[in-house]
Amino acid sequence: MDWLTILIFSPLIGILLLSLLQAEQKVTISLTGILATVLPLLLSLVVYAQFHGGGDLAISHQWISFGNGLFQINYELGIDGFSLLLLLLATIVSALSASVAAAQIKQGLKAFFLWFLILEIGMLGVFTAENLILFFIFFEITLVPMFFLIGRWGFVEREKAAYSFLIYNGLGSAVLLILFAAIFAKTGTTNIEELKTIMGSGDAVSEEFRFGSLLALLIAFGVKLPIVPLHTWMVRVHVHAPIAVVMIHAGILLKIGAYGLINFGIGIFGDQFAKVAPFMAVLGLVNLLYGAFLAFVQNELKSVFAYSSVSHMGIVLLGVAAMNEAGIQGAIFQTLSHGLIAALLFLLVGVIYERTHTTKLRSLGGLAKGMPLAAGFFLAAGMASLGLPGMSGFVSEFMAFLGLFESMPWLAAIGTLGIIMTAVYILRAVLGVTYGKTVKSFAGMYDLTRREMIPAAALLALIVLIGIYPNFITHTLQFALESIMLGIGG
Amino acid sequence: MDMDTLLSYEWSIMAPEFTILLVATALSLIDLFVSKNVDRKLFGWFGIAGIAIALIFSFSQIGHEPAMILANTYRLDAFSLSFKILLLTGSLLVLLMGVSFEARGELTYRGEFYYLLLTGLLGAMMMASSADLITLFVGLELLTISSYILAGTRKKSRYSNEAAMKYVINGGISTAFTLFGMSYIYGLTGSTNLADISREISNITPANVQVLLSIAFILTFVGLAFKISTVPFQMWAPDVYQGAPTPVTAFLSVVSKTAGFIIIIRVLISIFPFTQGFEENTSLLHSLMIFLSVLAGMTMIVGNTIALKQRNIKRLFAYSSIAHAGYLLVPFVAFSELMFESMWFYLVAYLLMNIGAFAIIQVMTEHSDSEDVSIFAGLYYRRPWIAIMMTVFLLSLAGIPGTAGFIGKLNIFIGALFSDPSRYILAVVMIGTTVISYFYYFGIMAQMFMRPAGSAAQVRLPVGVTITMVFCAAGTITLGLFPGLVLEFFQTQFNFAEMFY
Amino acid sequence: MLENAWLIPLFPLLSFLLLIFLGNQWREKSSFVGIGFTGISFVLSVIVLFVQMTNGSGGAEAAWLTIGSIEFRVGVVVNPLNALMLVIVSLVSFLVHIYSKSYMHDDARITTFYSYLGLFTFAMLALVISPNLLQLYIFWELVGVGSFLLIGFYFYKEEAKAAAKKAFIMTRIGDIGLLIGMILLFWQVGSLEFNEIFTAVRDGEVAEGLLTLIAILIFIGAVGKSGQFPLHTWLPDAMEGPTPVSALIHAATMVAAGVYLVATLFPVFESSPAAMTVVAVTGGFTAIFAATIGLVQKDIKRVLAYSTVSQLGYMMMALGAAGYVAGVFHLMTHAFFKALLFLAAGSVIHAVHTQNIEKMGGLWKKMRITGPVFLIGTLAISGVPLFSGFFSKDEILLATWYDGRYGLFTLGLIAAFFTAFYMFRLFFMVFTGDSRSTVTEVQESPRSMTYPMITLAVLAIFSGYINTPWFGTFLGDWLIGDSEFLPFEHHEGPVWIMLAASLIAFAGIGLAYLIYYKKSLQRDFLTSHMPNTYTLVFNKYFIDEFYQYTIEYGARAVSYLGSFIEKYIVEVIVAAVTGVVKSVGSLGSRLQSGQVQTYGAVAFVGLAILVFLVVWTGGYL
Amino acid sequence: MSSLPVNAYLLLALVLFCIGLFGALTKKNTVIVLISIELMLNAVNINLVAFSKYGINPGITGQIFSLFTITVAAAEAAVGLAILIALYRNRSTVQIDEMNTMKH
Amino acid sequence: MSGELFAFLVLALLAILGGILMLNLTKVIHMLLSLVLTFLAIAGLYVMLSAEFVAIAQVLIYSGAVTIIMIFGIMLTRHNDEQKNQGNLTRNIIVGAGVVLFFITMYISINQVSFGDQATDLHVENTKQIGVELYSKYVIPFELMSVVLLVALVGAIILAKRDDEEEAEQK
Repeated sequence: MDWLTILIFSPLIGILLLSLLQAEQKVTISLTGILATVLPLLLSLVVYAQFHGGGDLAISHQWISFGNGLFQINYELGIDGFSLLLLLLATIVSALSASVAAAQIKQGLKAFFLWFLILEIGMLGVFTAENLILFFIFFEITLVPMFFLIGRWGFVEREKAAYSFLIYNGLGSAVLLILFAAIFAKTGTTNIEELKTIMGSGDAVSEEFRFGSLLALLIAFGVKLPIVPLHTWMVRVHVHAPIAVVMIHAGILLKIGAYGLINFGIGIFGDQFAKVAPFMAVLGLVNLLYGAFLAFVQNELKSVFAYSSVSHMGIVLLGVAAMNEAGIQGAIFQTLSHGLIAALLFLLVGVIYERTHTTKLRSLGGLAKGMPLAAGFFLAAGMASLGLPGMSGFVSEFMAFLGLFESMPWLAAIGTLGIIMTAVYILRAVLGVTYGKTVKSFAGMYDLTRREMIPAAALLALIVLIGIYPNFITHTLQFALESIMLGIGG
Repeated sequence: MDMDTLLSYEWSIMAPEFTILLVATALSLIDLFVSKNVDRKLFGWFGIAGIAIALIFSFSQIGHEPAMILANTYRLDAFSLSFKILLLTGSLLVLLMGVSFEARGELTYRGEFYYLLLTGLLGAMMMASSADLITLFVGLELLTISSYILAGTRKKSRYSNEAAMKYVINGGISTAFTLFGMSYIYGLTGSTNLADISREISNITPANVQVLLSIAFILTFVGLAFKISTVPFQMWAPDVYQGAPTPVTAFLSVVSKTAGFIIIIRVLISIFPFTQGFEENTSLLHSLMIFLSVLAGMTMIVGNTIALKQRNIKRLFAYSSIAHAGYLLVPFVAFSELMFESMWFYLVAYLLMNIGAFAIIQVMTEHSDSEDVSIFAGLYYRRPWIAIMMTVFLLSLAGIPGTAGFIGKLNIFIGALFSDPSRYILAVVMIGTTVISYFYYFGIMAQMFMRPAGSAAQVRLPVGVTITMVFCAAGTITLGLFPGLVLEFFQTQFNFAEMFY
Repeated sequence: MLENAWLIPLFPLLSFLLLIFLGNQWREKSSFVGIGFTGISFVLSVIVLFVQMTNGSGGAEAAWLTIGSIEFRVGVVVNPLNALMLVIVSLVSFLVHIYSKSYMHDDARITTFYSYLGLFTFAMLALVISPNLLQLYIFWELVGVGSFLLIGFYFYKEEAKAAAKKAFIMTRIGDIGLLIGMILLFWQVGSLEFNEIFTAVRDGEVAEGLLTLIAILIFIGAVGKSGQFPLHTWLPDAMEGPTPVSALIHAATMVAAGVYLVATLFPVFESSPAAMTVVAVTGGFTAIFAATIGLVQKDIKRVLAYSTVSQLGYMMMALGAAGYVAGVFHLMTHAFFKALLFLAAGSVIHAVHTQNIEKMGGLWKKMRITGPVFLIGTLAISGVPLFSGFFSKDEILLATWYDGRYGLFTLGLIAAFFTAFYMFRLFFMVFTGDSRSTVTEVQESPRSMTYPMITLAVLAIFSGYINTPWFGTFLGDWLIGDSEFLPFEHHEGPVWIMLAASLIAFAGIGLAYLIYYKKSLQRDFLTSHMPNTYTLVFNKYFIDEFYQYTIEYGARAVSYLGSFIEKYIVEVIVAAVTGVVKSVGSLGSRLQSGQVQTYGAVAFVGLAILVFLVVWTGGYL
Repeated sequence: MSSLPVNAYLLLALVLFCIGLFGALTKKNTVIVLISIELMLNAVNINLVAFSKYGINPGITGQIFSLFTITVAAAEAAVGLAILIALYRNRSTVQIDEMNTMKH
Repeated sequence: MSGELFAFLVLALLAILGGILMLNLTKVIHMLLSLVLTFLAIAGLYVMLSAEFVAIAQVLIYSGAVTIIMIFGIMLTRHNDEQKNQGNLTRNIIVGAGVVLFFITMYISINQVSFGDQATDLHVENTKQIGVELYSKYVIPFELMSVVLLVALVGAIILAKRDDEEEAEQK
């Protein structure tokens, strides 16, 4: 059975069902919407089981042929441990944020879910594509629904944010497309595995071309990740997009950047990557510190977490730049971990906004009194974000720094400043909102509803699970990591 | 040359042209003698049937050996056939749109509208099927003059008049340029027959004629740039597109433009690859490509940046169409093995998405006083399917995956980078301007999905335009997902080596 | 048996989970859950202690995190130090659990309180049985969270919020030192297992300079956790938490974790004389530094807090002076008497509803149990002979003397003097004289509060006898016992040291007696004669302010610089790029003037230029 | 036979082409613009006819080409003028610079 | 100076003179008439180039038909038969500069070219030669040309005729 194809396109069932419904049937629509995201979740678990059961999931069909077979693009899907984990992350976060959306989106729910499901197809495709062109197609497909999801259902400056998103990411994917087309034109293949062999040895292409490619990759995924100074769009999206979308965005879409850098950057251009690793580390360091320091002076909850994402993605870069097993595994862990944590944080920000209609730090305070449960979750999420042991954030940060200290101890030492700053700004934001005097009392304050509680608890459970027993994941990652290390001759 | 020789030619290969000629003539005669009260829409269906028959003839000719009549004044080869199919399909769809076009009675000469469209098509087809400068020129003029009149058929509209006038003046100048260039080509080779020319030209010592040939090249290209609306001859397009009736705009932006590319490829590729270039061991075409690539780049930049400021939807599409002409020049400039395939496929995609978009524009504007983009406001909430189809076209124009436009762009890219030397700068300009184009394409989508419904104007969906829309949308998506359907057809059925004599 | 020691932290964890998830409606009943589970832990700890004593050390481990060929493990290990710590922690925790039942009686969030206590106890117990540095670090941070949560227990108070934040961040600064040290150590040794680290260090696998660096970095962690100078400022502020918390976390257990850390890694420190000096000097300085601040504070808990800082400095000094046993010994006795003091202080606060000692007085008669036990605690901490503090302090002084650190030895004596003085100042002001309280009906606390205090009082008196020059050094022998890494050391000290220490203690007590009881000496001696010094000391040497102006404002400045860059450089560049695109559009659009001849002119001029260029590049001009 | 080089004709054609072009791009009356375009086409015809006599492989083809050109030019002029008249009906002007309702 | 050269010079000068007059006269009708001069001069040149038939066609079509319909055009629009202003000066200067550049470049290029041979038998039965070629080799474009003319005819009619009268008729 071609499980991967079924998985990727399973949201189509939801799209079909939804398009049959009338816009007025709100309850049915939200139920269908949620179930439509649960289906891929279940399928991804099937894929997980297949993967560990030793089933061969990879498939390859002829798809497009340019120039009478001169350039052959195949429909090639496949997964390794890394992409499997991201796949799971995507289906989980999607399902959770769908349930959040069902509760929080007040109008146009049907259209929302339609776009949402298209987005999910794109995300699932990105993580399963074994072919650069196919990867790009799914990568680019995510742009469109995101544009509408932000622009239609977002907050005040939603359209500006939507355009920011579109143009930055459009430029990013433009660079990617040129790169992929160039690779295709030079080597005649876009199969990732084949490229690893071709680029890894021999002189199919010049050294300059390889470095150029790496630079292009860095720019393309640097927009997505984002790497300072390409991050401003991301802050805008985090602040102005609807909460459910930010969950997806921070939780999954940003991870595509990390996925691309690790899978293609190291996977295909490992030797060149090793040479520019110090530069990458500096970028990561800048990200880490810049994000942390800026998060420290933001006056708005969502921007705090937006810069926090910038900062946390810096750790991914640092881990990758370490170019050793610990660092890369740390980067991968950070990718997953931040996905879960950011989703949880934004879920809770959404809950707070729902009750208070503000996210300004100045007008919030002492919420723990009115909504202790939400405050507790918020605090827990904050702790996870600042890398508290026992939660996923610590494991990833530890590994990333463990790796970096081996290869670049001085940079790593400076980087630890970021860990302190993270604590500073997270506590400033989280405690500022939940602790202290009640700044304003909000009418109709109520604690987490069950509908909000379930996704929050699920996310927290996963965060804690990874934190308590990280080997739970390393098992899945093992082979992927080995093959990546092979790419850098380690 | 006696009658026997004349009759010995295989005239049946001209069946598509004859069909169109016959239908056009018949329509013009019927139009004269039939009462004014007879609904002229029937003419439209008649014309559609004619095009359909011509299309069938064309398909039946696939696989035909390269054949010619009268020393290549008419030539049937893979090149002509493959592009003729495009021209016919495009015209068919435009005519389907035209049958439904009812811009408040402004189109008084409906009968004429149909057969002028057919004569224009005939001219374009002759351009595709000829390898003689004279025939090419006459075909070109037939298309051009038909287009002038078509652009002015909304006589009562000052926009339409003005559009036609501007079209004529610019067209006249362009014709002069083209002819000036062609006159040198003729003079330096002593023949108007492309086959003879290409044979002759390789015998000529370069120093003597090279400079004048290069000038002829530039003159011809700039003159023909008018037809495909690329820099520096693109400025008429927005005004004419805006003023002309919407089906005519669609015709100009698709059929006429395709014909322009056909003649450019035919003339330039027949002659200039065989001429000694400025450097050793390069062809003149090769040496001059740099200028063309600059023009292509400027076309993309101009089209996409000016489009950013447009509020009038037809004007916006005019700039978009300029930009697409720029994209289409890229494979020509790159001149790689993929050139014909890239151009042909992109023209297919462009045909589908652009005619589809114009069909929707026609539906949206014909009952509204405005052509402002705001007429699309909230369309999704009024007529979701129209909005969805428009989205498909816009996404395809923007080159988003899942649509034919993406595959076309991808093909162009690979070709541009596969060529030697790789055209990196051009590829970068192309993709960069594509990203700029997101702004205005998504702007329209933003209108449809994110704005409250503005005017509650009735949107009627006559059958003709509906067929066009649905066909184009289906085609755009199908080719986006399974481009193999036409790519394979193209690769297996058409052997482009045939076009060299 | 010992491999099952993981059960000990498990019970408090269960208590935490049970209460936080199910305990919403239980209110006061939740205290029974907490007390019960901690009680089990205590019993198990005692069993483990005896098993260790009879059967020797042991433990168990399992894989936790695999990175390629690297494997990090989790597990438990029981050795004398761990076993001792287990008992201390579980005992104090158990007593505090009982004590809190009444103390927190009126609080609506008592369930939350108990769950937090459970979390802390779990983390602390797990910390002490960690077989490797990574696990230790994990729980090291978790106890910090427990502490943070409990400091901020009264979340609606701005001060509590600030104190919690401060505690977390300042300890985190220290933790980063530990983290870096740990990672550096890992890349040297290839493992974080204590045994492997010690073996590597002993075999000289780690270069001397690097080892010093690592030791100092690790020590920074201890500095943060144990409130040593310069990261001490959070600890006094942490008194915003409920008093039982102060007793448990900020007196007896967590703050001692720094000392425990240094003790655990003693073989690493010992291999680097420079690191030892750093530890000793930091400890000694903190001891005297905090003691001076303690002299003038007016808040009962703050006085105790500074005293804690000072005593922790004492322990550090001992360890730095190679006094491994002395340090651990003092850690233990201090845990008992300081917990006692805090609980008694809590009892007083519970009665008079204030923490300001100026508003107390004359409580001796009204609180017939709290008074005496407080006195016992005071005597113990002051180092009055026959009380536990006397023996442990004596051991420390001895260690410094033998290590040849005479400066530190002197400092220690002075600090002891100050300690005796301010502790008795506290005692006299609270329990003797006239009542200055606004509360008229002061009552003794209920039995659930007094019994734990009495228990601790007993320990405060007798726990010192397990390691004395008179009755044998049982503790020392046991601690060093079967370890292959700890050097055996015991010094029969000169008697004069013991005498001097006693005298110093009595001198301090006497001075306090004269000033605060007899009032024969002026109280405002310092305020009137040396106002500047007083201001300096009263304001804790302005260290908080110093930090605020340098570090906090510095961070803020960097942040605003970042914002500035973002707003005026990054965004401006972006705006410039879009501006260029738009202006190209505008320019083209303006050229598109509607004049058909302009269109033609553009085409023609374009043509002319092209033709010119072609001819030119063709070389024909 | 003749001492007159082809270049002379080409030069004349070029001059006339330039004059026509300049007229087409600067004259304000649309009729004159149209006739200037005719002049440009005439210049082309000179080229064609001259090449027909003096070119490589001289032959009748050039003359035939020029006949086609003349015809096309006439047709174009007719259509252009018809459009101009229609425009004049709506606008009452033949000034070319007043045709600027559509711009930017 | 041979007679041929002299004739060429006279005709060329006349042609250019007509063009220059067109550019400089103010009355529209004068401009038109000056161009007739040019067209006639060109016809003369055609004769010199052994293209009698083309010359006649030139006279008939340009000096005759085209000029006449243009005069019709001027009459029908009858509005201001004077060139009012020179319009956009900047643009004219730019166009002028372009023309000069173009001319110089082209002039240089044209001068590079020289051919040896020339046709000898063009003047022999010129019309017949053209007829034969036209009806054999170029029959397809010739027939197509008829469609062009048809289109132009229809177009000119529908665009130029007055619709209001027609509508009046219908009523």
